[in-house]
Amino acid sequence: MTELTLGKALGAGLRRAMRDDDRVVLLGEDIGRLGGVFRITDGLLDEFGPTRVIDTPLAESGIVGTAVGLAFRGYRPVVEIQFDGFVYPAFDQIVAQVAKLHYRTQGRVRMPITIRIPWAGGIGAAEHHSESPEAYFVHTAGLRVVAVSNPADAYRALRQAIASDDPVVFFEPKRLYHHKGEVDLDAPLADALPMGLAQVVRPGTDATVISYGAMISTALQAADAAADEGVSLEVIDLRSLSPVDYDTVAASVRRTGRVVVAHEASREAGVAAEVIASITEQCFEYLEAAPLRVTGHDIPYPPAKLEKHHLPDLDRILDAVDRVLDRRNLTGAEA
Amino acid sequence: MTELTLGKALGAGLRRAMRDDDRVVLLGEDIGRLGGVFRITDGLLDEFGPTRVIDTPLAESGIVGTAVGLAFRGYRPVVEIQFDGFVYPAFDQIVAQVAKLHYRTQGRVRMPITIRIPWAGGIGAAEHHSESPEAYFVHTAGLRVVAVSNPADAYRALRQAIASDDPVVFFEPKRLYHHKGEVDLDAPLADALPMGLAQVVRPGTDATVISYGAMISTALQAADAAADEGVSLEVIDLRSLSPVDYDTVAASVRRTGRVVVAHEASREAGVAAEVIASITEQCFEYLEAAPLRVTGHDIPYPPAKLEKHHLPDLDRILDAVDRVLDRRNLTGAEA
Amino acid sequence: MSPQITPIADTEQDLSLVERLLTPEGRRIANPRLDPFVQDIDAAALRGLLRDMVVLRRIDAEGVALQRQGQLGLWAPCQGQEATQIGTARALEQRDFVFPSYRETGVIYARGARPGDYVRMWRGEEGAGHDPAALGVAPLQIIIGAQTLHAVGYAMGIRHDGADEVAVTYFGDGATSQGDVNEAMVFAASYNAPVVFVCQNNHWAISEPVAVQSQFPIAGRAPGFGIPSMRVDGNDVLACFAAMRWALAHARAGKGPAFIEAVTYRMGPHTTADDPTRYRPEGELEAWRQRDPIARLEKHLDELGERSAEHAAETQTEADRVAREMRAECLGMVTRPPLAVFDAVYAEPHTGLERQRADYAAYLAGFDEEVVA
Amino acid sequence: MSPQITPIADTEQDLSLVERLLTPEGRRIANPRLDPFVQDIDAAALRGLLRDMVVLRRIDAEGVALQRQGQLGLWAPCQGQEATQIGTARALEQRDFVFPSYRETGVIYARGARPGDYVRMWRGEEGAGHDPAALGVAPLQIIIGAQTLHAVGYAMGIRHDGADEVAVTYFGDGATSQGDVNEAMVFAASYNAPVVFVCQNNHWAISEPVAVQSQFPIAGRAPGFGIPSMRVDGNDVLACFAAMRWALAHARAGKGPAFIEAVTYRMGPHTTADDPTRYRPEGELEAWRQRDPIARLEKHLDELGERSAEHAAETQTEADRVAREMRAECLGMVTRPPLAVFDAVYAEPHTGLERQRADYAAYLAGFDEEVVA
Ligand SMILES: Cc1ncc(C[n+]2csc(CCOP(=O)(O)OP(=O)(O)O)c2C)c(N)n1
Ligand SMILES: Cc1ncc(C[n+]2csc(CCOP(=O)(O)OP(=O)(O)O)c2C)c(N)n1
Ligand SMILES: [Mg+2]
Ligand SMILES: [Mg+2]
Repeated sequence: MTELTLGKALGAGLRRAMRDDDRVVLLGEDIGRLGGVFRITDGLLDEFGPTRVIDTPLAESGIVGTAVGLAFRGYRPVVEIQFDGFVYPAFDQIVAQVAKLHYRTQGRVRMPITIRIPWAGGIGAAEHHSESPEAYFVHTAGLRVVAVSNPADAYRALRQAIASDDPVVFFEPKRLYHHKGEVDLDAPLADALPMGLAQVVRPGTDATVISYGAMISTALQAADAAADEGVSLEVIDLRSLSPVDYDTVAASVRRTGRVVVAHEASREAGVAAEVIASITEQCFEYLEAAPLRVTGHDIPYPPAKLEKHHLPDLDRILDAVDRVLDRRNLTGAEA
Repeated sequence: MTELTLGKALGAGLRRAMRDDDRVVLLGEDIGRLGGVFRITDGLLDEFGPTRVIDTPLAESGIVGTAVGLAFRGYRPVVEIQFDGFVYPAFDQIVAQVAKLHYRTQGRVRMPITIRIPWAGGIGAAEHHSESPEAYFVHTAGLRVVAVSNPADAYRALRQAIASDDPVVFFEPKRLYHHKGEVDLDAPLADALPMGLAQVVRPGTDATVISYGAMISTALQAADAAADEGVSLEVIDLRSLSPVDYDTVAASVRRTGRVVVAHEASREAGVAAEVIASITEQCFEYLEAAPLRVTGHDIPYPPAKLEKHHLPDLDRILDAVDRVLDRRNLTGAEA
Repeated sequence: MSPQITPIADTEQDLSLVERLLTPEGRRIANPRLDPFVQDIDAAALRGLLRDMVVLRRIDAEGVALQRQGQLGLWAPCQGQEATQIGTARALEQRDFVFPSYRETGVIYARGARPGDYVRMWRGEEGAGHDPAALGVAPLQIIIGAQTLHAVGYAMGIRHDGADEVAVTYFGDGATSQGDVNEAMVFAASYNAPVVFVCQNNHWAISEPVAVQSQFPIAGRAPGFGIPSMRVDGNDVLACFAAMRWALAHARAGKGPAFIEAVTYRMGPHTTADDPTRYRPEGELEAWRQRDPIARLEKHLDELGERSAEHAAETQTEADRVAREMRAECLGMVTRPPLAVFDAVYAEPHTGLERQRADYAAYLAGFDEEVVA
Repeated sequence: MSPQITPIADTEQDLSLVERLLTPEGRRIANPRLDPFVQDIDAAALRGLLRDMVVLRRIDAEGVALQRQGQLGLWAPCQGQEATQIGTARALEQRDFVFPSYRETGVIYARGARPGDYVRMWRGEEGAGHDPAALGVAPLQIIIGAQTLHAVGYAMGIRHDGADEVAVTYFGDGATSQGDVNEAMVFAASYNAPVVFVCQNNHWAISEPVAVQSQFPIAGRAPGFGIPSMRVDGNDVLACFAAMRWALAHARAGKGPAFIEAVTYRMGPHTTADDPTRYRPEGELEAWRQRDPIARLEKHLDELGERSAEHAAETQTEADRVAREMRAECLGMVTRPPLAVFDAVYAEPHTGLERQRADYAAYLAGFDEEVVA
C-alpha cells in the first residue's frame, strides 16, 4: 500500500496502463511538457516520448476524432479533456462516432477509447470550469460512464477503463485531486472488482444515500452527522453511472425503504432522476417514502462566489434525509 | 379553421412570425431555394428574400454561433437543424452559449433563438436521421424545450417559441409532418395557452399515460384499445419538456394513481426518468403502483429494418398499462 | 503575406482552373505536374479504368432502380463522379485505408466490394454495408466531415507504426465548411500525418451551390494549413489517377498530408429523396453531360484506336453481372431477428442493457404465448 | 493553384515576416501598406497610445496583485500584448462591437471600462464583468473560439441593417485550431460580413508553442477562405493601429471580412494559475523583453524628441488612479444574496425553476428559524 493523492493515483494508473500495453497513447491539450493543467500526466512524456504522450492542437473535436482514427488502427487512446466545460465541442464525435461505431459495424470496429474529464465544481473556478455533464453521457447508449471518488478507485477504475474494449467517459473530481488515500499499486487488475459495480461505502439501516464522485465525501460526512443524532445512513458510491449497478442499489433500498440521491449536476433529466425512476420501478413496494433528490439547481453553474448555494452540501443532504424519514413532510413540494 | 398538415402549419407559423416581426430571420441548410428538405420553409425565400431566409454553409456550430451573434444584434433567429442527428456539432454553442448568455450577463443580453429540429424515428431513415436527443436539452438549464404533436399546436407553439425572449429547442415529429388537422390561423397569440402547459388530450380514470410528440398518436390509439377492454386511460401531452407542467401531470396522477410515461428516446436519464422521479416526489402517497417507462432501448438507433423493435408501439404501451394496473407483476423486473 | 487567390467567376472558368491530362474532347495534353505519374499507364490500363467507370455507372443505376422499387430506403447516386472515384481509388495500394462519406460507391467498388456491400446499409439491414477490414474502407459516414478526423488519427497511427501506408478520406464541397474538416487539416499538418484529403467538389451540397461554402477554389484552403494541394479536373480519370499518385507519393515519402480538390459534377439528385429540378439552373446538367467522364475516356481511346467492341461487350457483361448479383443479394437479404437490436452495442457485458434485452425478450415471448393460448 | 506559403523557421525569422512601422529600436520605417493609415497620427496621438499602454500594464499588474492577495480567483495577464490590444482597439469607432476572448483587458480599457469591470468576473461575482451595451464589447469568452462566430453573426446583422459598423473579434493563436474559428471564416466570407478577425499570436497556448497549432504563418490561413489578411508586428503599436484601420476600412467599405495576425508575446504566465517555467525555453522571455512594446514607443518618442517628463508623470498618476479605483471597487464588492443564483436563468417565468427557487428559499428560511429557535 502506498499513500497517494487521487491525482497521483490517476497518474500511476496511466503509467501502469502504458507500460502494460504499448498501444495505449495519450492525447490532450498541455498533457506533455506541462503534464496537464492538473499535472495528472506529469512525467509521462519523459518516460514514453511524444508519440505516446501527444500534445494536441487546441480542438476537442479534433482530439476525439483523431482518437477514433487511432482506435481504427488498433490503438487504445486515452484522451484528456482539459476541463469539464470543454467537452462540448467534441460532443458530436463522442455521441455520433465513439458511442456508435461498435454498433454500426456490429463489433467489427472497436472503440477502446477512454475520455478523462476533470470534473465538477467547488473549486472557485471561472465559468465552464465546474460543469457536471455526466447525464449527457449516461443518456448516450454505447458509452460507459465512470466517476471516481477516492485514490484507490481512481487507480483501479482508470486501468479498467483503458483495458475495456468499450469507450469509457471517465469523470475525475477535481475537488479531490489532492485528497490522499491508500493505493495498492501492485494489485492485479484481474482480481479487482468489475468496473460496473457500485460499492456500499458505509453500511446503515435507516436510509440509503446514493451518490458518486466528490459528493461521496459529503455523503459520508452527512452520515457521520446523522449518526450523532442516532440515524443510521447507508452510503452507496455508484462508481459506474452507465451501467448503474442496480443489484447493489436495490438490495440496500429494500432494506432501508428510504432513499436520497445526491449529485452536483442539475436536476432535470439528471442521473438522480434515472436512479429514482429505476428504484421506483424495481422496489416500489419496499419504499416507505418518496425517494428524494439533492442536486444542483437547474441553473447554469453560477459564479464562484455563489457556488455554495448551488452545490449540495452536508446540510442539504441531511435536510433530505430528514424528509425521507418523516412521512408528514413528504409531499411538501406539492403545495 | 383551416385544415393543414403539421408541416404546413409550421410553415404558416414561420410566415406569420416573420410578417409580425421583421427581426425574425431564418438560418439553415437548404432552407431557401429548396424550402428545406422537408419543405417547411417553402415559399419563404420568395416572400422575405435571402437576407431573412438564409441558406447557410454546411456547419451547424456555425449556424447556431452566428445566430447568437444575430441575437446580440437584436434579431430573433430561427435556426433549422436539418435532422435530429445533426444537432451535435452545434452542441457547444447551444449548451455553453445559447443557454448561458442570458445568465452570464444577468439579462443584459437576450437569446431569443428558436432551434427547430425535425425529430425522431419511424420513417425508415438512414443512421442519424431518427434521433431523439431531447433529454440533452432538457438537462441543460437556460433552454426551454418544446415538442409538438399536432398541426394546431405546431402553429401556436412555434409562434410562441419565436416570440419568447428565451431560447427554445423546438422538436418537430417528422413522422407527423404529413398528418392533417384543423388550425385557426387567425387566433391571436395573446389568447393562446402559455407555451409551458401540458394538455390532457384524453380524459380517463384508471391510469395516466404521459407522452409527447409523435408518441401521442400511439398513446391515443392505446387508449382506444384499452377502452375496448373497459380500461379508461387519461392521456397527457406534455408539449413542453422544459419546464414540465407538473400541475397538470400531478393532478392527473393523484386521480388515477397509476402512470405510464412513454417516449422514443432511450431510457437511461431520459425525460421519462425525470417525469417519474418528479411524480414520485410530488405524489408518492397517491401512487398505487410503480410508474413505468415505455421507451426506446438504451441502444444507438438501429437500422431501419429493425426500428420497430426499438420504438414503443401500441402493444408496448398497453403492456405497461397492464402492469401498472396489476400490482402482482409490478416488480417483475427485479427477478 | 497574403497568398494569391483566384476567385471563381463562373463554372466555365472554374473548370479551366484545373490540372488536366485529357481535354473534354478526349485529347491527351501535357501537364508537367501530372505527367510523371502516368508514365506506365498504357491502353490496357486505360481500358481498365473505362471498364470500372462503366460498371460503376451500372451499379449506381441499379441502386437507383432498387430504391425506386422499394427495395432500398435511400440511394445516393454518384453518376458523373465516376472519374474522380475510380481515378483516385485505383491509385491506392491495398494496404492503404479509406475513410469515405456516403457517396463513394465507386471507391468501395474499386476496393473490392462484394455485391451485397453496396446495398446492405441503404436497405436498412445494417449500420455498415461492408466489412471495413476486408475492403480497407471505414463504414460509410453520414455525419458530414466527421470521417476526415478519423483518417488523420489513423494516419497518426501509421506514422507511429512506421508503416508505409496512407490514410485517405473523401468528402464533399459542402463538407469543407464543417469545423471537423478544418480541424483535420490542422492535426494532419501538425503531425505530418500520411493522409490524403480528397474533396469531391460536385458543385452542390444538396440544393446549395458550392459558392455558399466558398467563393474561392477549395484547393486554396489547404495551403493555409501548410498542406500542398492540387485542383484537378474530376471528370478526367487519368488526371485524377495521376493527382492521387502525386498525393500518395508525397504522403508515403514522409512529407505529410496532401489535398486534392476534384472538380466534378453530380448528374443525379442528391439522393433518391431529392428533387434537383427545384434548384438546378436550367442547362447546367446538359452542359455537364457534354463533359461526361466516361464519354471523355471513350473518345480518348477512340483517338488512340484502342477501344474495341470486344472490350465494350466484356464490360457490359461484367456490369450486368454485378448489377444482377447486387439485386439478387439485395432481394435475398434476411432481416435479423428482433433481439438483434441489442447486439454489439457494447463489446463487453453491460448489466443495464442485459436487463432491457431480457425484459424485451420476455415481452416478445408473451406474444408467442398469446398466440399459442 | 497552391498559394505560396512561407514556413516559420524560428521565432527570429518569424518576427521579420511582419508588417511594421517601428523597428524594435523605435525607428520609424516606411511601409507602403500601412503608411496611408497613419497620416494623421502626430506626436500627441503617439503619446496617447503610450499612456494607454502604460496604464494598461498597471491595470494588469494590479490584477495579478489582487489575485495573489486572494481577492480574485484568477487573472489572465496581458503583459507584452499591450501594443496589439491598444493599437487595434484604439482604431475602432464607438459604434463598432467587439467579441473578445478572456485576455483582452486592454481592449475593454480602450472601450471605456470602469474600474470594477476588470475584476467583477475574475472575482467570481458575476458571469460578465461589464455591461456589453455600455462598452460595445460582448462578455469575455472562455470557450476558445466560440466568440468568433458571434462576431460574424453580429456582422451579418450589421449588413442586413445597412449600418456603417464593424464587428471585431479577438482570439489567440491556439484558437485558430478550433472548428468554430474556421467556420467563422467560412460564414464571414460567404456573407461578405463586415467583421475583422484579430488573432493575437502570443506564441503560446498555455504550454503549447504556436507550432503545435500551425507551422505556417496563421495569417496565411485566411486567404484560403477568401479573406485578405495581414501579419503585423504585434509589439509595434503604430503598425497594429494602422493594420486595424486597414481592416476596418476594408470591412466598412462593404468588401467583407479582413484578418489580422498580430505577432506578439505573452510575457507573463497563461493565468495566475500557470507556471511558465515548466515549458518556456530559456532565454525566450529575455529576448522578448528586448522587444517590449512600451519601450519601443518610448524610444520612438525619444527619437522624435516628443517624450516629456510631464507626460510620463501624468501617465503615472492616471495609472495609479485607475489601479487604486480598481482595487477599491474589487474590495468593496458585495456578493449577491443566495437566491441570486436563480436570477436571470430565463427572461420569462419558468415553472420548474420557480419551484426550485421556492424550495431553496424555504430551505434557507429553515436555518433562520433554527437560529431563532
Ligand atoms: C453534420 C451534418 N449536417 C447535415 C447533414 C445533411 N446533409 C447530408 S448530405 C448534405 C450535403 C453534403 O454536401 P457535400 O459535402 O458537397 O457532399 P455531396 O452530397 O455533394 O457528395 C447535407 C447537408 C449531414 N449529413 N450531416
Ligand atoms: C474549448 C476550450 N478548450 C480548452 C480551453 C482551455 N484553455 C484555456 S486558454 C487555452 C489556451 C489558449 O491559447 P490561445 O488561443 O493562444 O490564447 P492565449 O491564452 O494565448 O491568449 C486553453 C487550452 C478552453 N478555455 N476552451
Ligand atoms: Mg457536393
Ligand atoms: Mg496564445
